[in-house]
Order: sequence, then structure tokens, then C-alpha cells
Amino acid sequence: MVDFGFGLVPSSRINLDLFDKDKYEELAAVEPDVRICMACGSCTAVCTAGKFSTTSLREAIEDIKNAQPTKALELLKACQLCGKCSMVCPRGINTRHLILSIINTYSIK
Amino acid sequence: MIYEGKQKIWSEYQKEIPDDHYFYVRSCIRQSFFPASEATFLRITREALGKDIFETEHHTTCGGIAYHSDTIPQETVMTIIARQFALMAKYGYENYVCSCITSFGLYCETMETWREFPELEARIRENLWKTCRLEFAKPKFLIHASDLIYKYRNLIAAQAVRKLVNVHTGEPLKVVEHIGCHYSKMFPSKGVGGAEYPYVLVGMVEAWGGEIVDYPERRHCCGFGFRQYFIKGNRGYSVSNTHKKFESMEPFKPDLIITNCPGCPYFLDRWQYVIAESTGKTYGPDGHGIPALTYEEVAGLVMGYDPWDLGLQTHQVGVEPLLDKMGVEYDPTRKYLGKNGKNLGEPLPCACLK
Amino acid sequence: MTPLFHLLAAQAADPEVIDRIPSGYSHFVIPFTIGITFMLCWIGVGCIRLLYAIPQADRLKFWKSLFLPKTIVKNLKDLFGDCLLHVKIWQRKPLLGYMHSAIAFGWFMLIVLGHIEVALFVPARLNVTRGGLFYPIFYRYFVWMNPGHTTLRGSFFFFLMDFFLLYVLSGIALAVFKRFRSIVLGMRHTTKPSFADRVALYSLWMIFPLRLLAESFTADLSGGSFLTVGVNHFWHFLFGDKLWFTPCWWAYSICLGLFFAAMPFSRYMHILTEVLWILLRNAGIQPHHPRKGVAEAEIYACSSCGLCLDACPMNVQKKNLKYSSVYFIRFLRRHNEKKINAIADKCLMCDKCHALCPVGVDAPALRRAQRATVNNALPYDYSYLASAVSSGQPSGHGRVHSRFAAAEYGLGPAAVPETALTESKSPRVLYFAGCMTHLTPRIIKSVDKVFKAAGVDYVFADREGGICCGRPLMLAGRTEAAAVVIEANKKMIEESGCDTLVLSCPICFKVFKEEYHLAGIKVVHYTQFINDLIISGRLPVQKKEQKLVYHDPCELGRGCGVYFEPRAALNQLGTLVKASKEYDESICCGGSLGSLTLDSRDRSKISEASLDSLLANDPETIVTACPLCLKTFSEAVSNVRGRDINVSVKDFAEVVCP
Amino acid sequence: MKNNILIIGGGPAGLEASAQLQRMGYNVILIEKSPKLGGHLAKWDRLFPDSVPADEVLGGLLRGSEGVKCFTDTDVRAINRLDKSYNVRLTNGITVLSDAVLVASGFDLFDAVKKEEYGYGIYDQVMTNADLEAYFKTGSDRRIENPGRIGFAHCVGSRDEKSGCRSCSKVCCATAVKQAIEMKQAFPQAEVYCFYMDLRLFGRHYEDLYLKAQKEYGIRFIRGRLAEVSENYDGTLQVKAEDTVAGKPLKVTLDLLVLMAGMRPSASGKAIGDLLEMAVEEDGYFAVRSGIAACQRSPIPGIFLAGAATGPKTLPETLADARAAAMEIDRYLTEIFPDARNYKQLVRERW
Repeated sequence: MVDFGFGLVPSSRINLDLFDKDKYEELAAVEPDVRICMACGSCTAVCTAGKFSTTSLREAIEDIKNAQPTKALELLKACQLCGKCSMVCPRGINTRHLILSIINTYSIK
Repeated sequence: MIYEGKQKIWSEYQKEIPDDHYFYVRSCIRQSFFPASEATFLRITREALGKDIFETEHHTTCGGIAYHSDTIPQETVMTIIARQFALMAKYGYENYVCSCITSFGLYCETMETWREFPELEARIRENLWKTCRLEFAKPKFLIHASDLIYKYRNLIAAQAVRKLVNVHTGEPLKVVEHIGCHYSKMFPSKGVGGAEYPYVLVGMVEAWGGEIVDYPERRHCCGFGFRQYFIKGNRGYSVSNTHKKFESMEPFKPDLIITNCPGCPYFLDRWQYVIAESTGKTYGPDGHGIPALTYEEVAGLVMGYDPWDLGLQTHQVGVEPLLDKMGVEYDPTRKYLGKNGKNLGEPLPCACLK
Repeated sequence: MTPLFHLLAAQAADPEVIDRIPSGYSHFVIPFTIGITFMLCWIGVGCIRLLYAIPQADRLKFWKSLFLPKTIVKNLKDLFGDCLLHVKIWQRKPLLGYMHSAIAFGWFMLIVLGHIEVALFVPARLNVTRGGLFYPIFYRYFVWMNPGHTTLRGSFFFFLMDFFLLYVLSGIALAVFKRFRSIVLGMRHTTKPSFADRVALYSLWMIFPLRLLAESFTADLSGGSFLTVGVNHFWHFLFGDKLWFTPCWWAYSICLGLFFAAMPFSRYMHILTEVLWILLRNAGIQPHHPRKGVAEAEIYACSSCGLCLDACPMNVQKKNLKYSSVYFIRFLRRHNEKKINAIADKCLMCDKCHALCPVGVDAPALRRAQRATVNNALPYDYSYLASAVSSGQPSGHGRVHSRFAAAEYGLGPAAVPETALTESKSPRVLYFAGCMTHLTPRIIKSVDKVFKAAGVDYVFADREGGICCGRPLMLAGRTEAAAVVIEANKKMIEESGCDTLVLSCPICFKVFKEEYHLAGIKVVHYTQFINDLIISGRLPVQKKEQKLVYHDPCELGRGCGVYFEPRAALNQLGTLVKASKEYDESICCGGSLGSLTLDSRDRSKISEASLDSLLANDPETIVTACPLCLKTFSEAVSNVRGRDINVSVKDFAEVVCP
Repeated sequence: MKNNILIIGGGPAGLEASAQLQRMGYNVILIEKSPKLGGHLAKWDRLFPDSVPADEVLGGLLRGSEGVKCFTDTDVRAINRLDKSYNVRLTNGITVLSDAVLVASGFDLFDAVKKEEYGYGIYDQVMTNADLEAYFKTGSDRRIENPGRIGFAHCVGSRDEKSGCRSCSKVCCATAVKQAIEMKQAFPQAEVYCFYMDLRLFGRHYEDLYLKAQKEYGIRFIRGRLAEVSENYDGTLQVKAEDTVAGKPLKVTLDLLVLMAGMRPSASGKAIGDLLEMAVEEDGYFAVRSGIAACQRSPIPGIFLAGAATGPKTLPETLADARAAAMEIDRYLTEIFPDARNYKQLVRERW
């Protein structure tokens, strides 16, 4: 193989064809609230850890639905489970359990 | 795919193309990338069709590459363009035909800008007089050279010695058409067939017996992207663009790519080599690539011109399998001989791309 | 044994009691013997296995505790109080307490007295090889009263035995009655018995009536007192002289055997496990695993009495009964992994079931341990805490706090005491609001007002937002991650140089108090701190015409035992009325962070129940001392449908300094 | 004397207004250009948000307007204003002298072919909301054969200056959510995506519908306008959009794409408007006397408007608008019209 000093760049495009439906259904079975997020961002706005680190439950849910679970896990690593997000969520999502369930479902065990 | 649906759209994007008396300006880069293409254009239009095509050695670059690389002010580029137009008027022409898509887009853009901002036009008029002592003029018709071949596609088909057909199977060749982004994406009404389903090359292929392949990434850029290519650090993006197109067209197994832009055939051709040599992936059968030709080269082939006279040896992807399919007779020993019979020098063999 | 025998023999030439059946054996004892042997083997093996599963250090601690005078006293007190007399149930529900103690203490006494009788009259039979296992149980079958030789001592025992039998029977009668009308005994919900439970339960119900039957049939032979002899006369009246007593003794033995055989699989295992659990509990050993070691003793000590059913705030909705501690423990016993996790996650961790449990089973701790099995190993990355703590937190030197934007909570510049840190006479006070308090800025504002009014110089540790205290992580079973957060906060606090840490959030308070081990720093809840300010006269207060009710936040009351101080302070401010459930029976507001899966609709039902309790005596203001309770009640009061509630919800500090 | 009232358009607005006016005792003449009454409602299967069958609603409207003189397949050939009334010549040869004219010409569905990049009429697997309703009604469509992935593109021809419509068509969001649920009911295994710019679910029960779509049907809502559609080798569609919430471009392969074609002013209504020289606003819908206080009065005395002729409306809004127009006509015909002497002054003061 020839090294040209440049090469193919991995795409940042979301490819929904890669979405793992079974895994998602597994998550939705333990925490159905994952379905009802409407991406308002309240959780991210109040996040205790978000002040110091890049973390966003809203984004993580989005990443899960966008077939990018690794990104979601990376975002949720900083969570301290303080629960502020659950207090502000307009849809009443059990955010703490959702966070734990995402990590639990998508972490490679 | 519903063909009638496309026809309906094509019928809404028809462009008036004058019959004769054209002022022709060449492309900066095509002359070095595919040097015989423009010569073939002149040969077909002048010799085969008997049209009046005027050329002058006084014309320059349109400034497009510099413009799209953000290295030249807009007023400067507009003044260059005004000078081109002034030359046309000076030699008594009003039908401006350009060989380059970048130029074509830039001319369209400039003329639209002048229309929207007459004060800018006035300033350019002044600039032109101050710098070149030339009278400002605007073409009556602005035409891309492929528009002209499109217009005469049926006349060419009438004179053709062969069709875009696989002589062994009798099947029409599967052709991918790639339109330069600046042809109609900016101003859909300026191109034949509009922006979503351009007809300019489709019309040629259909007239010459080929079959068009419509693949998902048809609209995608070839990967040139000016700054993406010029800066080595960005070339990964350029080649990735091309890669995306090839991945998309691969299942359709095209025999040929036809293009109407200076950069596109170059990148669709050369990046096949880079992809092959850096990843091992080739897109034609048996380790071959997919030949990416200009429309003049394709026209020349159906007209029965010698492939080496058409400059097909300057392509990275070997054209021999295509020539075999079309039943074109060629002398392999002459491939790398110049017009004067002197050896041009042969490229080293590739590891992956045949 | 022999000297006693001789002594007795010497006292009376003609024995009072004659061994009626010389072999000391009859076939009917077989069912009982099998049952009790099986049970004893089971429990023996279980004890060894259990003790083996306890970590070495804990085991050592356990053995040592058995010899410490202080624990010995406590053990004896708890064993009698909890296992036999059921003092804790008596205190709350006297009739229920009577029922439990009647069965437990009554039966215990029957066994003890039975053995004393054997020891006194036929001591040789105590030897296991001579039927010591069953003989004392069926004593009345095997002996014959020597007529005319009955002593006062003998009659005394006859009386005692009949008395306790009657006592037990009264308990059984209540128990049977409770099965059908539990509410009379103060229980709204009772546990649904499992199959083994039913076998043991019906056996238990049958044992004592059968015993009465059996002993009464033989009362004219082996003696008895007011009950058995009385019934015996009745039988003679009915059936004449032909009394077929053997089938009764068989039935009695079978019921006993069945009961003991079913015991290891039923709730009645608690009768024996409780003893071990009390010893382990008093030794101060904590469970590390939801099913192994101490936890095993704990879950087998659960009597499935179902008192936690009514205690659980979730059970305002019947569908949530299945998440109660009693079922959690039942599924733990059954190793039903899926159900265990669902139940463990649902709990609000309000600790009420623990507070009300007659045997002190700490089900919330077991639930935390269960959550840990799922959540503790999940990845986390708190590397950002290093930079978080070093910037934006008070360093203790200079006036870091003056950098903070004081305007954020509408606090004027005066709120930030510029001279606080230098040579102040008053102790340096650090106030940590916590995450949740930042969602209820009125607490922050009021605390500031109070501190200003009392002239307390304080530094606001997390004015710009801090990091979490770690308690929510612990509640979710993420103890390892919690340790990292705790360490970071601890560093910040220790470096601040404060000597008093004031917290307005009970969640923070509990974890700071229990897990931080802040040497030389007094950790107080603001209710305590403000009460002290009032007592010391630093904070002048005026009693107003207002009817207040105080809600005990779970983590503050049951969690940290702070009941007195907030009430003492509120008594200075207005008339404090009672809630229908308060102190350790206070109902969770529903907003608890403890539950991971309870949804918002279920939560609002709990809030309603809690509000109902608080509104029992028509207060004007509900006062609470927890940001979560405050937020939950504030929203719930406005959402209660179909009711005209005219009550305001205020934070403790708001009431102190309106 | 019974006044003649001509109602142009036999859709829900025309039917409801004719029923009300007939009840008030007027002589109502209803004309409809197509062979069937009911307008778009007749082509719809079920209605959001509660999935009421469209036939049921239409049946009610038709029953209510029984007895109204009704000409189908009829258009207006010419119209001229007399002193107070209108002389209307119909295409069926009849001439009506009408004291008031109600224009209830409704809307046309946006011609989805105009959004070339979506490939309607070019790619096999692209259809419109109307096509899907037809499928729900008839149960057959060559494009629908157990689709595994279905996409709904909101705002096709709405909120799009390029296709000549800046404003929102109001009903498409709720329709899309409704249709998405219906498709999921029909094909429970399918993945359903809705590509939206803003979800404008403003009405009562609409948010519940949205929540139900997410919670019970697992429909995925992607915030981002569909950018381009192309056809794969196997005939499936490749669609591209940006997930603007994630801030990343997105692509997905679909078996079926449903375009939520928006509302455009009715072309035949426009022709009638031209005959009357009625003013239209920039958005192409008829201008009203006052957008707040007099939405059913046109600037021309005696000409009234109802329904989607004055802009996109939901069905209940259209019906309420029709009833309001009936009231307005009644007021005009009793308070202004009969007073021949002061007519002009009254019009000046009260129109």
C-alpha cells in the first residue's frame, strides 16, 4: 500500500441504517422513558457535572437513537447521578435510571 | 425510477442555445489534464458540424480558481471576466462559449450580481476602461461547451460510426453522468435539465445509444472542492468525497463515467488510483477501474476518432477494456507515442489498479 | 443429671410422676422428630455457611461482640424485647403486639417450662439418647400422675403450662381473625403467603388447639390445670370413659413435624434466624452483598409480618404493594434476579420500613446492596473533578468568595462578609447548598437572610454550583463512584479551613455526616444550626399567629434522627400542629431521589398522601427542611385536583426569616 | 322574501355554511366544480387527533345540508355586480341572482413534484399524504408492500419560500403524526421516522398524539428538513437530512417516503377571485376585511369567505369559520341589505 500522506477520512455522518433495534428495545424494556424525550435540553442546562465536563443526557439519548452508542457512553461517564435533571424534565423522565440503563445496556461487558 | 417523471422535469428546464457564431474560451486546467478534449471539441464543431467557432490567444483565466480559493477580491475577478466579454464583443461575437464549468458558474454568478447590483456593474465598467481601455459588453448567450455538444448530439449521432453499446452483448453501455457542481446547482435555469436531474449529458448518452445509471450519490461533488484539494492536509476530504461516490455507484456496475467539468474527470480518475493503492479497492471488474471520460472524448469515440488522438492515454484508469467493449480498434504500441511519433514516456505499473 | 434425680427421689419416696411408658417412646413422635431434625440440620448448616460468608474481619468482630458486656446487655434486651415480647409492635399497635408476643413468648414459655418439668420429674429423659429431643415436648403423654402425691410444685407447673397454652391460643385466635379482618389489628395490608408459608401457617394454627385436645384427653392420667382438666371433664361428659387419645397425639405430632419441616422455606424461619440477626446487628456488621453473609441472616430474620406494607408510602396505590420490602426479601430468598432488580430500583429509600420493622431489618440497605450488584461496576470518569475543585471553590485563603457573582441569587454585596476569614471570634462557617438547593433559590436566599440577621459570617461553598455530595450515587448503589466525589468534596471542605459545615439539604447532610469523616469540623443541618442561634439569642425571633405543620424529610428524620431541633425552632415562631403521621412515621413527599424507576404519576399519588397527612389539623403553612420536599410539595399543592387547598409551602429558613 | 345566497365550493366550509343558512331560512345555492361533494374531506380516511372516520364527519355535513340546491360539476362562468346583488352565470347554463356570495373555495394540496429533490413522480417509493389516505381508504397502493422503514417528510411546500409558500400549513404536523401511527399500526415491525423543522402541535389532544407516537409506537422524530432523496440499486430510497439537534448530517435507507404536502390557495378559487377582482394577499389566499374582527368578510360588500380560502385551517376551524360566515351573511342580509335608501352609507359604516 502506498502512503500518499493523506487518505480516506472517517465520516461523521449519522447512518441510521446502523441502528441496533434489538439493543434499543432492550433498553426501552428496562426504561421506556427513553422514547419520550423531546430534546428540550433542560437536563443539560441544569447538569451539575455539565459545569465541568462535556455531558448531556439529551445528546446521549440522541446518540443512542442515532446509532452512536459509544458517544453516548462517553457523555454519560461524567454523570454524578445528582438528579437535578429528573427534577426539571418536563416529561417526567426517570433520568437517573435512564442514565444507568443506557450505560448498563450499551457498555461492553 | 419513473422515467416519465424525469422527462416532465427536463421539459421545464430548456435553455436557448444559438445556432452558430461562437466565441470560445478554453479552460486553464483541462489543457493539461486532458489536453485533447478541447481540440476534439473544435474538431467536431468546426470540421464535422461546420460551425463558426472563434478563438483568441488574448483571453486569460477567468480567475475562478483563485476566486474559489479565496485569494482574489471579487471586483478583480469581475474585471477579468469583463475583459473576456469585451474581447468577445471586440471580435464581433455575442455567443460566449466556455470550456470550463468553474468559469461558466462564475460567469453566471457575475452576470446575476451585475443584474442585482447595477452600481457594481458600473464600477466594473470603469475598472475595465481604466485597466484595459476596453468597452464593457455582456454576452447575449452564455453557453457551456457541453450545451453545444448537447444541442448537436443528434447530428453527431447521425455521423457516428459506433454507438455506446457493448458490441459483444449488444447491450447498451451503462454510463454514469457527472455534472460539474457549478453547471446548474447555483442557477438551475441556466443548465439543460435543471439542477436535480440535469439532462445535458443524459441527452448525449441517450442519443449515442448508452444507458444512464442514476445512483444515490449522483448529486455529490467529485471531491475537487478547490481548497480541499489544493492543501495537502485537506486532501483526505477530497478523496473521501470521491470514495463516497464510487461506493454508491458500485452496485450499478457502470462501464463508463462521462463528465462535463475540468476537475471532475480528473478527480474521478486519479482518486481511483489513490483509493486502489491505499486501500486496495477497485471499482471496475477484475481490478480495473471505471474510465472517467470527458464528453468530448466520448463524442470523439462515437465519431470514430483514434483513441490515442483523443488523449485517452492520459487517463490513470486504463481505457482498453472500454475500447474493447465498444469494438474500437486501437494500436497498443502507439499508446504512449506523441503526435510526432516520439515516446512520451510510460507510467510505472500500479500495485492494485490494473 | 443423676444428683438431681437422687435429690428428688430422696424428697418423696413415692414419686409424684411415674414414667408411664418405660421405653419413653411411641410411634407418633416420628413426624415431629423428623421435622425438627430436618429443621435443626438445615439451620446448623445454614449458620456455618452464613458465618463463613462473612468477611474475616467482620467475623472476628462478631465473636468479640459476644463477650463485650455492653453488647451482651443489648443482646439480651433485644432478644427478649424483639424476639419474644415484640415490644416494637406493642408500641405502635398493641393488639398486634399482643398477638405476636402471645404466640412467641407463650410458645417459648411452654417449651422452657416443659423442659423444666422434665428436668424436675424425669430428668433422665433429657438425654438425647433417651428421647431428649421429643420427650419434653410430649411429656404429658409419657407420664402418669401418681394420684395423691401431687405437690404444690407440680400443680404450679400444671397451672403455668395451662396458662401459657391459653395465652398462645388467644394469640392464635387473633392470628386467625387477622387473616380475615386485618384492619382491626391495625394492618391495612397483609402479606400474601407463599405455599410453604401456608403449610407452616395452617400447621401453626393447628398445633395449639391439637395440643389442647391431646393434653386434655390425657389430663386425667398425666395431670393438668384449669384448662386441660376442665376440658378433660367435658370430654368425659361427652364420650364417657372411652377416650381415644392416640390419634390426637398423632395429629399434634404431625402438625409440629409439618411446621418444622416447612419452616426453612417459610416466613417462620425468622423465629430462629432473628436471634442470629440480632447478634450480628448488635455487633455492628454491615451487609456487603444483598444475599450473602449478614444479609442472609437479615433476610431470613424477616418474619413477613407485613408491617412494612402499610409503612411504604408507595402503597397508596395497590399496584405498588409488590415492591414492598417484604416481597423484596422474599424474592431475595428465592434468587429471582429479574424481580429483585425491579423491586430494588423502585424503592424511594425513605427508610420507613426499616424504622418500623419489628426486627430491624434494614431493607433499604439491602436494596442499595442489590443496586450495587448492577450499578457499582458501571464505568465512570470523574477526572474533571481535579480541576473542578481547585477552581471556583473556596480555597480558604484570601477572599475567593468575593469573586463570585453575588447577584445570582439576588443577594446584595453585603451577603458576602469581607472580613469573615481573618480574625473573627465566631467560628468559621461554611455553607454548602448542594445541587437540589440550587433548584430552589428561595432556600439560599432565606438562609442568607437568617445568617445576616444573626450576624453569622459564612462562606458560601457552592455559590457558583458545586459538585454532588455523593449520596445520590450511594443510593443508586454506586459506592465506588461516590467515594471519588466524596473525596473531592472533602478536599475542598478541609482546605476551606472552616470549623462548622452547615447544610440545607438533608441528602447532603446524611452523607457528609456519615461518610466524610471530617476531622475537627462540625457538620450540622441548618435546622440544628438555626435552632442553636435562636437558643443562644443570636437570632431574635418573634412568635406569630400562624399555624405551622412540620414535615420530617426522610433523610433528616429517619436518616439522621433530627426531629427535635426544627420543631423546637418552629415552636418559637408559631403554633405547631401535628400531622397525622410524623416523626419516624412521616410519609415521604414522593420526590425522593431514592427511587430509580417510580414514575411521576405514582410520585404525585405519594405527594398527595403525604399532603393529606400534613393537612390533618388545618395548618396554614407546611414547613419542610429539604429542597426536594419543598419543590415537590410546592408543585403538588397546586396540582391536587378537586380540592380547595389554601396552604403555603415554605422552607424552614423562610419561616425563620420571612 | 327569501334571499338567494350562492355558495361557491362544496367542501366542509360550503356544506356547513349552507346547512346553517338553510336553517335560517335563506335560499341557498351550492355549486361544486367536481362531481362529488366533500372536497378533500371526501378523500381522507381518518381525522386527527382522535382518528374519527372522515366519512362520519362528511356524512354529518351532508345530512345537515340536505335540501340545499346543489349543482356539482359546476363552476362560475361570469359574475357581475348589480346594484346590491350579484348576477352569476354558471357553467351549466343557469344564472343565479344572488344577494350574497360565499366563497368557500378551499385549498389545493401542494404539487409535490415541484420539490424536485424529493423525487415525487420520479422515484417509485415516494408518495404524498393524500396518496397514503387513499391507501388507507382502499387498502391498496403499489408502493406499499410491508415496508420496513418509513419516513415522513414534514413541511413539503410549506414554510419554504423556494416553493412559494412562506407560511405554515397548520395541519401537516398532526396529520404526519397521525399517519405515522397508522402506518405503525398497520406494520408494527416498521421503523418510522418523522423529519420535522418544528412540531407545531398546538391543538387540544395534539400533544397527546405526539406523546403517544413516541411512547407507544416508538416513532422517531428527527429535527431537520429532508434535504435530498435518491434511489438505491434495489429501489429503496436513500434520504439525507441534518439532525439539527445532534448537529450532524444524517442518512437513512427507506422503503417508503411520505411527503406531507401542504396547503396552497385553490387555483379554481383564484379564477373566481379574478372574476370578482377580489384581493389576494402575498401568500395567495384571499384578503379579508379584518384579520381579527371580520375574517369572514371580503373587502367587497356582499362577498363572504369561509374555510381555507382565507388561509390554512384545521377542520374544526373551518367548520367554525363557516358557521361564523353564516352569521355574518345573516347580519348583512337583515341589517344592511334590505335598506335600499341607506344601503351605501350602511355599507360604509358597517361592512
